[in-house]
Amino acid sequence: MNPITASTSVQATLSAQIEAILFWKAEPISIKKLASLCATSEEKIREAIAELKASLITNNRGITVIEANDEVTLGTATALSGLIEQLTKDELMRDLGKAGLETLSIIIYQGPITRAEVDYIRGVNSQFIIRNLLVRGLIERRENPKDQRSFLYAPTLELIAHLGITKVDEMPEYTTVRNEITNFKTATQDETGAIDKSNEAQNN
Amino acid sequence: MNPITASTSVQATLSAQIEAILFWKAEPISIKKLASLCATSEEKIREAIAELKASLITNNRGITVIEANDEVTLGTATALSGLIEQLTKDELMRDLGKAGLETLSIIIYQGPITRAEVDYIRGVNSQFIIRNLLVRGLIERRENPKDQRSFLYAPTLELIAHLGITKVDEMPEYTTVRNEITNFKTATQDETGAIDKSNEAQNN
Amino acid sequence: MSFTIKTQVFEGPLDLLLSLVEKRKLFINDIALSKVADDYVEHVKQLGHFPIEDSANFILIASTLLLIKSKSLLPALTLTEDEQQGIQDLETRLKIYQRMKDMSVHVKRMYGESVIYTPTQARPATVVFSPHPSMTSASLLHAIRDIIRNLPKKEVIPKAVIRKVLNLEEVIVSLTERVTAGLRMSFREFTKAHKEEKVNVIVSFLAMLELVKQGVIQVNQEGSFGDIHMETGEVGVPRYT
Repeated sequence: MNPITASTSVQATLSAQIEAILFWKAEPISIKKLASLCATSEEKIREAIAELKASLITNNRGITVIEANDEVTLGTATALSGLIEQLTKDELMRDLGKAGLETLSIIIYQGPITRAEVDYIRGVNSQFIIRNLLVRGLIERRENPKDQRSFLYAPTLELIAHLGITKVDEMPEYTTVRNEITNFKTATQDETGAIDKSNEAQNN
Repeated sequence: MNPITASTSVQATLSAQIEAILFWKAEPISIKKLASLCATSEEKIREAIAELKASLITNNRGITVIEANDEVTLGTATALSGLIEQLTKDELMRDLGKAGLETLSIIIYQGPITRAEVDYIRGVNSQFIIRNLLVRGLIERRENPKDQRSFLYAPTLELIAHLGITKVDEMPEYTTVRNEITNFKTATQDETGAIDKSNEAQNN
Repeated sequence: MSFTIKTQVFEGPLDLLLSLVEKRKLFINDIALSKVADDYVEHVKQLGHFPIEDSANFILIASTLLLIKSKSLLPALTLTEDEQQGIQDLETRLKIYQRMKDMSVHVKRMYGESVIYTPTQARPATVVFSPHPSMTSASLLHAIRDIIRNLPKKEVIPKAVIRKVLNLEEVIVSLTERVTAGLRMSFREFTKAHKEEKVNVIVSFLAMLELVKQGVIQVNQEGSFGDIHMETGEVGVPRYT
């Protein structure tokens, strides 16, 4: 461990650098990219982001950091959402519809998740509703490291921002529910067999 | 808007309100306009701006307030200007990859086109890619005569010249491609009205 | 029988099943599932027209439910490993689905309530025409061709096939005919003609149970591994118990 003073002073600069980059870019940027731009490790970037986040809160600033899927961006503080809402001309379509709400909840609480798993939990084909959520920018899809033919779906920063939270684990009961579901699954022996069955027609 | 949010937004300091507005608008705003947005006097706005400025400096933040001719905006801290300049250069050189080519091809073959339609055809949200293409001067945005709240995107003259053609319809297979996509749009639109649904948060 | 639930729109078979379980204030387990099996079948019949591929999902779950119910009625009935697994899976899915439904209340409440806004536009930067070398007519044509190829198509399941496999009514009619003609036949024999798919066995079984319920035929099973024999009861004089 280095002297505390030295390491904090280095991090303070780093968090200012990150703030400037995020501010200037005004779009989601990955931790990896930040590490390369600031010529440091992802580990240090994570620490600096946590520090920035804390400092923005402590100083009652008007902006906040939001995180999802190893990406970060800046947004307006939740305390100011009413003010900005009055200024924006865009009417937010708050109604997600029943299928949208159901699918979104599954992706928020269980993501990253494959479409086959979403179908399995809902008991119906989710192809069109997933496409609709992708188009609306509420979920994103990425490669599935375990299976090249399928994708994983996860909440976007946009969705996190719409929910007024800065990280997905701020959702109510997030950890409890995730653990519960893992327990349900392990209680059923060999449930993967069942998921495989719903894998057919997986081409989204 | 529920009462809790309303009251917290009142409690947010004036300087936080100003910061949020400037951050969100991403362009210079007059003191007068800020006073009317925050329902206070220009005097108070000036005080709050000074406060914000001081707080940003004291806390070594990455952003700063820039004032000129009774207008204010946020910018990156001068100490970080080297980093941002480098970032700007990298940004323009960066390969936008598959998403960039896809989006550009839709705007060339289908333009002038709204962002909602691009999203719908691609099946994913294109907000940031479109911003990038704009900054690079590859596409331009115009008023949408049919809908004041949205814009139409079209290739720039420079791009057309760069591609070695004089008009978009000289693109290979222009008519065929255009027809194929039009067929898709009319077929699915009738069925689901999905384009309408994806219209929310259309602010680009 | 409830008629209030009928007007509701269900997102899928699990949505329907969960609402039936919750309506009776039951915990999700095999006892609860056997209790709601009849309600479920009744509702599926009333739902009528859903897309053919969804109806397959509804009917598959109906068959599992009736399996659970018949096991509770005929404890001697031996279930295969697959069937046992199917029952456990259904319970798990329903439990997960229930938790997701609970959580969707939070999502609904929070979505759009206090939005964190991101900037409406990029920071003012001077526009410099900067095409990337990868942007050529050929690569752009290639990109748009890719997009066209990937435009979504409905996942069409041939209607005729599904109809043949899963039409409950037809199975009931055929079973009724054969039972009334032959008076006595085994369940195993009946399913022989349809053995390609497990689904068929279940649907046949389901149809049989339907007939049992309507009092058309009676079932007896000789020993736990024995065949189930069906014979006509008082045809045309339904008995309700």
